[in-house]
Amino acid sequence: MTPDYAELCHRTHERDRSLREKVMSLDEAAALVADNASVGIGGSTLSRTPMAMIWALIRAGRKDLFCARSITSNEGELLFASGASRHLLTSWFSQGIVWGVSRIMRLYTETGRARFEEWSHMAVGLRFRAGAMGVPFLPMRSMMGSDIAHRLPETRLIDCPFTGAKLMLVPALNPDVALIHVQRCDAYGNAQIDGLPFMDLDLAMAANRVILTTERIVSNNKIRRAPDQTKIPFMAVDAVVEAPFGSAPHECYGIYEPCFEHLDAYAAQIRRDPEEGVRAYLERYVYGPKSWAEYLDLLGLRELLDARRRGTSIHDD
Amino acid sequence: MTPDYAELCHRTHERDRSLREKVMSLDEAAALVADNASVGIGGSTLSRTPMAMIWALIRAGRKDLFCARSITSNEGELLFASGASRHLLTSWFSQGIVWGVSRIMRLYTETGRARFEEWSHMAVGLRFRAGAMGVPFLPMRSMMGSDIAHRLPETRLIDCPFTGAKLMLVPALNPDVALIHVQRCDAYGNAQIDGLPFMDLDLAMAANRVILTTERIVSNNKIRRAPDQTKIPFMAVDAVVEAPFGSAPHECYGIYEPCFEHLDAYAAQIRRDPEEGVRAYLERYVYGPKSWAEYLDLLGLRELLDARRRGTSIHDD
Amino acid sequence: MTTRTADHTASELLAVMSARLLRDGQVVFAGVGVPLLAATLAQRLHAPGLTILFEGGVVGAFIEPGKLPPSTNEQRCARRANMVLGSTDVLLLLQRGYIDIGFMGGAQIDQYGNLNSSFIGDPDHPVTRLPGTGGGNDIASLTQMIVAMKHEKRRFVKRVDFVTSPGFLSGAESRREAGLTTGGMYRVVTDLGIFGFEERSKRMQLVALHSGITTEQVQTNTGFELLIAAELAITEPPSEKELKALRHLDPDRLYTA
Amino acid sequence: MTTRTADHTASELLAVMSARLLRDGQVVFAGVGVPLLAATLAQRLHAPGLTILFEGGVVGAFIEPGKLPPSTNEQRCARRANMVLGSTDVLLLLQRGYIDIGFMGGAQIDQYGNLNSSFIGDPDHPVTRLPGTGGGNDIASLTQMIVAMKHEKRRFVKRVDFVTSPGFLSGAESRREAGLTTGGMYRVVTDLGIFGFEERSKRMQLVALHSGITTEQVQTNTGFELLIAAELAITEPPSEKELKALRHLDPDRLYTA
Repeated sequence: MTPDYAELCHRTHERDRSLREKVMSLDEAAALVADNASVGIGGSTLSRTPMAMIWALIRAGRKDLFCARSITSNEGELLFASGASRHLLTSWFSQGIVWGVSRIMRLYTETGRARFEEWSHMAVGLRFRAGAMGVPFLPMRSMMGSDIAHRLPETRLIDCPFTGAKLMLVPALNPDVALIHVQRCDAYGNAQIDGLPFMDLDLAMAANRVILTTERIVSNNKIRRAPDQTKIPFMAVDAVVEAPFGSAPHECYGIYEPCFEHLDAYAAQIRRDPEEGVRAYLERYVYGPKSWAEYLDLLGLRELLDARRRGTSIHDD
Repeated sequence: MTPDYAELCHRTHERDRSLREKVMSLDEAAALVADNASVGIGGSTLSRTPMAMIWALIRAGRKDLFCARSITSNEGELLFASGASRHLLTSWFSQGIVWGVSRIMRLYTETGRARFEEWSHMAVGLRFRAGAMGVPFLPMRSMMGSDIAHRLPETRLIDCPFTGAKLMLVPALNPDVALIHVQRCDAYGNAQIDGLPFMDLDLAMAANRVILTTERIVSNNKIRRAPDQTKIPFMAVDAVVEAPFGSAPHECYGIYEPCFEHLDAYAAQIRRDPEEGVRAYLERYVYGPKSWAEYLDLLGLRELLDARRRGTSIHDD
Repeated sequence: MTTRTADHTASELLAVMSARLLRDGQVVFAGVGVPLLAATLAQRLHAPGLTILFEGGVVGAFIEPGKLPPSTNEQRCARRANMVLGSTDVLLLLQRGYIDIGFMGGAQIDQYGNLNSSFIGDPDHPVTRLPGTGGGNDIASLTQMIVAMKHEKRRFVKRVDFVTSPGFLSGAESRREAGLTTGGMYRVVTDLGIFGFEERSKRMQLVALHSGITTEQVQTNTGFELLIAAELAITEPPSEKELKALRHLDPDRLYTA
Repeated sequence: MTTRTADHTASELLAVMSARLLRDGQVVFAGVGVPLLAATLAQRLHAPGLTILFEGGVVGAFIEPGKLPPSTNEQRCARRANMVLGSTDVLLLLQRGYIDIGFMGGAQIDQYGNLNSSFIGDPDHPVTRLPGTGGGNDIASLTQMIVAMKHEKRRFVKRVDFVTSPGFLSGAESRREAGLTTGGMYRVVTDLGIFGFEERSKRMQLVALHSGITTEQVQTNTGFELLIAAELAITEPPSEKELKALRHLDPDRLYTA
């Protein structure tokens, strides 16, 4: 898994890192992700999930993606149930604590149909960070003594060469592609992120390709008026897709909160019959609509407006 | 140098990390720094140098501070010449490239009166970062093969346990105290930094105590309206000192540029006679004035206004 | 086993009892659910200077009544906080020693305070795949812990099926020997009582009973032999003020049903 | 040695010749002085899509004419940039492979392209303590390098007194064997000519002479035996357009005196 350094640098050098426009459609961006690719997913749980891009990848029939995300909610259920992924690396996987243990995750992992590879939250973050830093590993002080590390042959327990103390080393994770949803970026991919950044900055720099979806494309001039607000540099970005409500039914900080009614209904439907419930959901919300706009229409204007009303309130303090 | 982990955590636990007001004067803050302490200095070269605090420490007669800074300008000359420090760890030390090689640095290091301990810029940064992360070292890929590493017995060259590649390990640096100048912070020490952050975020978290000087103290309410702009958390901060023009004659991003005329005159005075030039400068600008305001008055309103005019221009784009 | 009374639910009891363990001025890393609720309750009642951190990256959080987040990774957690950080960086604060108390819920715990939130049964062929560690392993590895959970025999077992978040591992010095030289279990709060860990063996020890609960009741609902503290305390029942504040925070009973 | 003509100074020649080596679309990590100036010149003239990074933490810089910064750590560098980063993070971009060209000045260089900016004489008892590496060691360790410097015999030595920034160390495979598996010296630009490094031995090789300069002149001003490329080029003198653009950028002759 840990890449050879020269190979890692070579992949980066091969990319066109110049300041150039890279705006495209969801479908065009989906074409940049191959079957079997390793995919880092930005955001966390219900926040800034790159839902539009995941939606597009499932619709495009992508298979056997190896996915990694800090904390995984029902986007992971959709990835498993659609066959887009059968291997997910994360620290926690369920729709969300208020909805109980994920029935889909259980169904797929307990029967061996898919794998949920569990690392501690900090370990996931440090694996992306090592990848972003161009080093093969980072040291940390958790996961030692637990059974989590025992199931992860890729970890190394060492005696610190400086202090003699025990340390856990976790290997770099450099996904083939990162999917990241942001509040705004320019056509070159200079991205600003408001609120909780999660692991997205490290993920973007760790990945060998970055696909940004954004609530809004702004001018480069706006970016350059406040360069200290740029969180992901254009150099690291390969595709920019404007996708309003691109995280729905999850949230995007400062713009909209989750569509809780939709998520409650989804959870109830899964609870009644996991296999059939998720199949019907995919049919209706993922395969059914002709476009992202039509998908949003299915979510419903009333719920989107309500989510937006709740989300914007943080600017009113 | 690399601290025992339990001891490091103990020092942190002993600190009062609660949300409390910690506003004090320059003199009171200077009393928090003991002779022989290790001191991390924020900013870089001419930018956001915590000049007011360094000025206060020299006036307080502090001796034998071990100082560490990313890149050192003439504040390092003043530290050497005053005897406040005889050991400075940095990657580059001169007033600035346009003023040529520092005559004071040369005078003190070539005669063995003081030590300039040279690490690569990234190594200085990663040493602070390791300190901030609570790990004893970080791996990196530079300094290998060069003579810099040969003079640094604290480095370790290893074969990576994952890839077999050679890697340089640099040890954590956890200064006793960090001096950091910021554009604004609240009375609790929640600090916002505009523009180039340099190594200040890692330095703040690495240090066992943080003294903030700030152009302005703002309300906690202002901080909490934009928590994603906070760069240093109150928990890490032990003292807050309001010091307008606190970096002068250096600059503070977005507020004022350097006082170039003053720096040119200083450089000329040093060039004529390093020993006497710096003595006279210390007498006039550091020991002479009764207060920071009186020091600023010596710099001169005309030059400060001009520095401010040049500095504020970045907000007008 | 029922501890639901006319006055309060078991979750409310957990929230109130754990909130009381928190002291003003402490820095608390709180998980979602009862921990988030209890830490916020403590902040409103007796510990206004309590600092709350969330795994999502929130430092110095202030949760609004009626707007509890469905996880600690939501914007509701960040609103009017003092700072937001990346997920990795907020966990690194634990590793740097900034946190006094880690506070979370538990699915299964054993006599040494090890927590399992990963697998029920054989991990290779689990009866139940649970949601996993999240930051639990990191928090339990790096700081003093309070765990709040319902007291059921199947949750209080001699040896957890899987150590997701380390307590004292196999007891005595084993935690330290594994490389975890700081932190450890401090208190377990259940709807029956409050538990500490005996100093040398590091075995779980009953230190306080909730009002109306007997030692026998606790032992009956526990899957291993409990140590009993020499001076066993009886807790004060939740006060009206505490319950009122709690219900004000969670009017929809998101976490206190 | 004098290369100052009525038309341009040696520094101007350096800036123009190095600017020409930069290609549109490249990502260049530039030091202060001539490198910053030359990279900005290239951006204005033939490489509008050139991305400039500065050690201070600036990504995608746009320097304003007449407002050259006294170091790459000043706010002038950050104005209207695409991004500012921490110092460590901008250097980590080099380590992650994002940079095509590292571009800096040099005080002393040897036949293998090793640079010394630390000590003249014995490091333990130096004749001159120089300002040190800054990011130089990191840049030279991690990417392809262009170095711009004045050509003087005392600066072009067989073996530098101290390897601050690694070139090819002792030549051949020694750089790779030291652990530096990427990058290396690409070009040295002086006021006499342009130099590369022979592929196997990694010794410095004259690849182009500036107009009016002879091979003998170069060798006379060089403290080691120079290799000469089979096809030796002659550079075009700085054009009026280039010099005009350069002087527009640095009207105060901060770096081109």
